[in-house]
Amino acid sequence: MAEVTYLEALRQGMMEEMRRDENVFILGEDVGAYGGAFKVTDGFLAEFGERRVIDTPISEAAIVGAAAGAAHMGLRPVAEMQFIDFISCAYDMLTNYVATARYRAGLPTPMVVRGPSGGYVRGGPFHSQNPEAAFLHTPGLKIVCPATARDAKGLIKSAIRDDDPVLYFEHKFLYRRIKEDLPEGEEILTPIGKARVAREGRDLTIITWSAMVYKALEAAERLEKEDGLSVEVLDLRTLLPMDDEAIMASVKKTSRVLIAHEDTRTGGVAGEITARINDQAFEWLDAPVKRVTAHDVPLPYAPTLEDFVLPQTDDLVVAARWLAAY
Amino acid sequence: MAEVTYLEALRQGMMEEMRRDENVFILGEDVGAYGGAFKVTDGFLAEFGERRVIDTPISEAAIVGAAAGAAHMGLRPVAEMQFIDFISCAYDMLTNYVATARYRAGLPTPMVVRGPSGGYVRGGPFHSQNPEAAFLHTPGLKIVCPATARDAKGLIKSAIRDDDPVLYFEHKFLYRRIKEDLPEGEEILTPIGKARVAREGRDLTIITWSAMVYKALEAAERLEKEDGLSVEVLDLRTLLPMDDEAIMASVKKTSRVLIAHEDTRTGGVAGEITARINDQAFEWLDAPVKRVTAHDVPLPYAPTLEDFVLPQTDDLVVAARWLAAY
Amino acid sequence: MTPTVSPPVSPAAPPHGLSRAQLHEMYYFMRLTRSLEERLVNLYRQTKVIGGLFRSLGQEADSVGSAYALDRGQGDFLSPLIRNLGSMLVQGATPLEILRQYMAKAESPTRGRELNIHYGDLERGFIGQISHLGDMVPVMAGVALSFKMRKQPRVGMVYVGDGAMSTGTFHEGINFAAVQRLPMVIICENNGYSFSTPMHKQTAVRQLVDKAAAYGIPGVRADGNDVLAVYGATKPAVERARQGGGCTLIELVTYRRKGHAEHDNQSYQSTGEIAEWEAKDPIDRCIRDYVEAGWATVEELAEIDARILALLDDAVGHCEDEPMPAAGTALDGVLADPARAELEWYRRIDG
Amino acid sequence: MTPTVSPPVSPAAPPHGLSRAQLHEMYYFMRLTRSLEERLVNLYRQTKVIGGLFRSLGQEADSVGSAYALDRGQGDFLSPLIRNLGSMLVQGATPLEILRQYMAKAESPTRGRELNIHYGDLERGFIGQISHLGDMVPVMAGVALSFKMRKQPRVGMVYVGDGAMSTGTFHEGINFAAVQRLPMVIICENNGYSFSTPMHKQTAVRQLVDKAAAYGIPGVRADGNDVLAVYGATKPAVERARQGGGCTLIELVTYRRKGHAEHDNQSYQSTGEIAEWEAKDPIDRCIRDYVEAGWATVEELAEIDARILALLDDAVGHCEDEPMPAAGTALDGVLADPARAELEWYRRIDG
Ligand SMILES: Cc1ncc(C[n+]2csc(CCOP(=O)(O)OP(=O)(O)O)c2C)c(N)n1
Ligand SMILES: Cc1ncc(C[n+]2csc(CCOP(=O)(O)OP(=O)(O)O)c2C)c(N)n1
Ligand SMILES: [Mg+2]
Ligand SMILES: [Mg+2]
Repeated sequence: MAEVTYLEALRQGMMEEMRRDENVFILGEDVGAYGGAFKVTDGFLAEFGERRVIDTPISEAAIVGAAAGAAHMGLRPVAEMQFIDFISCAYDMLTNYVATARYRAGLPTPMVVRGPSGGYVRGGPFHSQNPEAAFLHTPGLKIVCPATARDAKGLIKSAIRDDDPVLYFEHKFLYRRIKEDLPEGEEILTPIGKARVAREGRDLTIITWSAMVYKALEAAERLEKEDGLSVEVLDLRTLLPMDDEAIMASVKKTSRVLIAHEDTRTGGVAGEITARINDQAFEWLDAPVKRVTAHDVPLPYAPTLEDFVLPQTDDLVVAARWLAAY
Repeated sequence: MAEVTYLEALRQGMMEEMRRDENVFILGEDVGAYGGAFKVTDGFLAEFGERRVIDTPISEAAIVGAAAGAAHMGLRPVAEMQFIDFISCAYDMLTNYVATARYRAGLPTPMVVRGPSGGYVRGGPFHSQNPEAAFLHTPGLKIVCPATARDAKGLIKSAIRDDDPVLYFEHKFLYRRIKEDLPEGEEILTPIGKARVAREGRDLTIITWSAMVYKALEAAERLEKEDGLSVEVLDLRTLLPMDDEAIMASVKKTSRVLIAHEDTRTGGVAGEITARINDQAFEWLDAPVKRVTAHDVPLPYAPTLEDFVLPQTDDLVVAARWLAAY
Repeated sequence: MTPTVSPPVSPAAPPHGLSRAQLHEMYYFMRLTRSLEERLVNLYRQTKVIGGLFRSLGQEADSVGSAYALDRGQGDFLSPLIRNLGSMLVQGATPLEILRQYMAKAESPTRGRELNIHYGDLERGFIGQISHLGDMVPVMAGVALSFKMRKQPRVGMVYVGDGAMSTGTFHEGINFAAVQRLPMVIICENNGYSFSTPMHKQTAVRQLVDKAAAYGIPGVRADGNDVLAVYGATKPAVERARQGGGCTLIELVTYRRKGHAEHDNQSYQSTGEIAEWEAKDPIDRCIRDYVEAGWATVEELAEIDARILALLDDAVGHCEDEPMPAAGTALDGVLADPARAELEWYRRIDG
Repeated sequence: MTPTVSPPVSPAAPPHGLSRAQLHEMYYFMRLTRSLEERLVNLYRQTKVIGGLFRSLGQEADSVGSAYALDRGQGDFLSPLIRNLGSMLVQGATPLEILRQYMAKAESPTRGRELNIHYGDLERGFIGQISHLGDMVPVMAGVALSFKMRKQPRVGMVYVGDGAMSTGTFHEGINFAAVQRLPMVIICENNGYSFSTPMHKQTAVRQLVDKAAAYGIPGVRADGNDVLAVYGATKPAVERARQGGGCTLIELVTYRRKGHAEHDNQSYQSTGEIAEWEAKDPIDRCIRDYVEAGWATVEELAEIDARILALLDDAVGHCEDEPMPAAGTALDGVLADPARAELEWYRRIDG
């Protein structure tokens, strides 16, 4: 057993897959000599050489497009976006080319696009984004968002082995803040498409993912202590395809649902989840499905502003109390 | 009174605004000599000259970016995407630059990006898209989707006068199929942010927009005749900002809601509407909010496939019956 | 087809190391391209083509001559654009496939999902374009990257038009390929127009080949209406790429004699301009050159024409009455897993 | 600052039609840039800077010399990147504003919404960058388009790095500007690196100025560490643009002596390389050149330095204790209408 950070777990997962499969390779800006802006690929160049660790020009569309072309030919590229905010520069390539390749043309496109996402780090509007919602409505993509070190490792490994294109959104706030004991010899493969009950509860469910899982757990603890409420926390882990079964199981158990995400509200992922719950478990609802999200503004830089715009543990507590009392 | 098509109404609206305000100008691919792929800007070059009708290179990001720069300086650009599918190439520019300019920097960015959207035209996966959902989660943008000739004109005029960036998604299936008498001297200005009750009803509401409004009206007629159901059809017209008031008014009246849109289901706009209804009118619901949308696949070309994937009037009828019987 | 030239008494050897049979084959593909498009025009007029129809009339030499420079035996790849029917035929696409695509038949290579010549085949070495211009450049860079990484002596070729070169993805893709010294040839077809937009509104360069300088790669310019000149310009670039010499940008100068698509009335093209290029028709020129040099007789070429017509009769007859795809197949294969998209709830209600 | 040169007996006139006062002003802006950044380093070490800190040490001449070639009286515009603090100061940005930005103060130009030097002012003629590299090129093309449309004799300048030139938006923007013959000058700062990526992994060209050929515009290359050479290269391009002559691409050759940001340990840059460029320091060089030519005395320059230090003491003192913005202001001004975003429901619950 060794205690590893979220970042180190991700690093190890990629490392293991590159050792296991010659076809896996890495490309992105500054991933080689520098080891990536956050050092996620530190040591990769030394072990795998320039052939499999490619420093690219600042060209997100080309990085993603080239990954797709290589994937068609049987390779398994893992493309890094230096900050996930820059994935928007490859939006056309991902939604029109990559996502449709199998459907249009039967082209296998096993590839991963990953990068540091998320706020709470004083990164301002362009180094804090959560791009899940931007890709949720594109059939042909998978989206994973690990919250734990175990899943950071297990999901990158599963993503690399997956035969479909996977967007892997890691949360930079968790990189070095989260640590976990991970057995060294164990092959960790978190299944894509399966949620995880992060905490069992009976009175109310908080559905969430990524860094927000920890705020939900904190809130649950406080609600238990201060209000005697038993709160279930469901960590979705994969957003596409969504684990309806796990969601509905929890809804049917607690009948009260709070969906929490870090991204802005309007058009965010919580809308889709609300609709699915409406569709599949309406009769079990004892209260409206409620959302706790960022305010609908670009994410500002100043700590006072960022803290106000992003959802906080207190907000979850307040919202959960309201919902429990409904 | 003159009977004008949806396309002609849009054309007239732009023409009127260009005559009214020297600062309005048009840019896009083939908008000049050719008058646009669908002839929406036919005659503009002759009347306004090359200074105000600019044929651009195939560079959607530059078209949108240049429009933004010009807008900062007090001009009012109307940028055409030859097919709206190509707006994805300007996704970064729109979501990161244009949408945030006012918030970040107080920069006025009054501009319109418009183009032919939508399916039912055998256009295949890249000439049939509905990009509303892709921009719904971006604070700082407005989105309008006219269904009628009157609104095609009234919304383009309001969009051009608006001080915020507006995405204007016209539906190419309606271009020449929809005709309406529009009084010649009347200044038509459809307010942005206001929905329209396209048909009054008591038993059930279909919330929709753009070309789907006509299928909803057809379904409503059939349901009235065949089932004696009184169906209200709400044409949202603007998706961002969304007219919650009109939505809730209808929900409170009928207590049964079907949301219909042409785009794929997962991550589509219907999710957001469902969440808003949950949030603001849950107690009035007698049945789950249900969605009728395209199947979750890229839009295929063959008529047999396209007709299967896209929602049809029959689907609305079946779904409405189910909901009414709930 | 009545060339006014007479063959020389003792013909010179064909250029670029090509054999007589190869010259005939290049003629075959040019003629096949043209005749197939003519069939499609008929079918289009009969409203049997579902979407639009895009012609390459007058550009057959640039497609065929460039693609012919690839080595299919070595597994070379190409990615065509809308005017590169000829390139696809060289690479092994069949007229029957093309007809099925245009008519959205169940048996079409994309099973009715994509239109016209938007399809590919990894076995035969071509990848179907998407509509978004420029996007295939990075994708083909990735294909070429796989060749380089695996040390395979294979080459990738990608086509762009004078218009497509203005896109950001073209720039990012060619730059990526140039930096990585990938085995790739970028064929830029300068046909004077991008839809209605003349070249001087697309770029301020005089020659598109000037753009090579921005990527630190060699640029070559050739007469796109002379199939042998096209081949002669392309072949060395292909072989240099194969030997690790990196990318080349090749500008082929030609002209789009038809509109952007069949419904375009070409009001923006002068009739003089069109006539001028008609006089430079690549197929007429090929016949003239071949016969003059003694590389083919009029009869041999006529025999090829006849063979093509029979082939097309057969292909059209074969597919015209074929069915379109069954509706339910629309849900297959968005992902490998799950292999089928969900049927929406409203289609699962009985009655 | 102890130059070993002595002034000539009768000084030659300054080059490029510049006055002695103007030379002093350029020195002032270079020194101000450097001293301000040094202050920021102190504040950064005291954790008073909220986000990262980006230096332009050794690049002050390229920013200042190029921006100085604009005519603020005529309403010229520029859009800087992260290493162009010097350009912004020339254009009228104040040290106090910069300090407030870095420290996310309520009174900062963006009211705490954006970080470091990401801000602008339409009055003074500069537009704040966003992080996405390349995007400002089309935006500045739009600004320049407005000048052209309104027949105003104004010029727009936009900065890109050796890395930013690889982006699709750079390509689309510069091509658009070139075709439209917009009054625009594109300053490309070749500082050898893009973060850790050396230029040869970013592009296969030997000189970035070679990229001008792809857009049919003139390219000029100058020593980016010689403020007068920078000015001399830029000024004619600005005036040509003003007179309707279109765009120019100017490559300024320099070197990034600090890491990409303050936390970067520069492991990928050799110490020899850094030392070599330290010897070419643009401020040292400026002092040497000025004194040698008799355009300034050591005392005059020292007086400028002292003035700057006082100014900075004042600015730091002024803003250090200022408050950050009030939380609720975060909802203002996403749109003109509605002018405030909605407060989320969970913040409206009492207690
Ligand atoms: C990104 C993008 N924008 C717009 C279009 C619409 N469009 C299709 S073909 C075309 C013109 C292409 O011109 P060119 O590249 O010269 O090729 P040609 O048609 O002349 O062969 C345009 C603008 C597109 N397909 N992709
Ligand atoms: C589109 C995009 N991709 C990635 C980044 C991350 N990034 C920020 S600065 C930088 C390097 C920029 O290099 P260069 O353009 O040479 O400017 P320099 O830092 O040398 O001044 C990178 C990769 C970005 N800002 N934008
Ligand atoms: Mg062309
Ligand atoms: Mg640099």
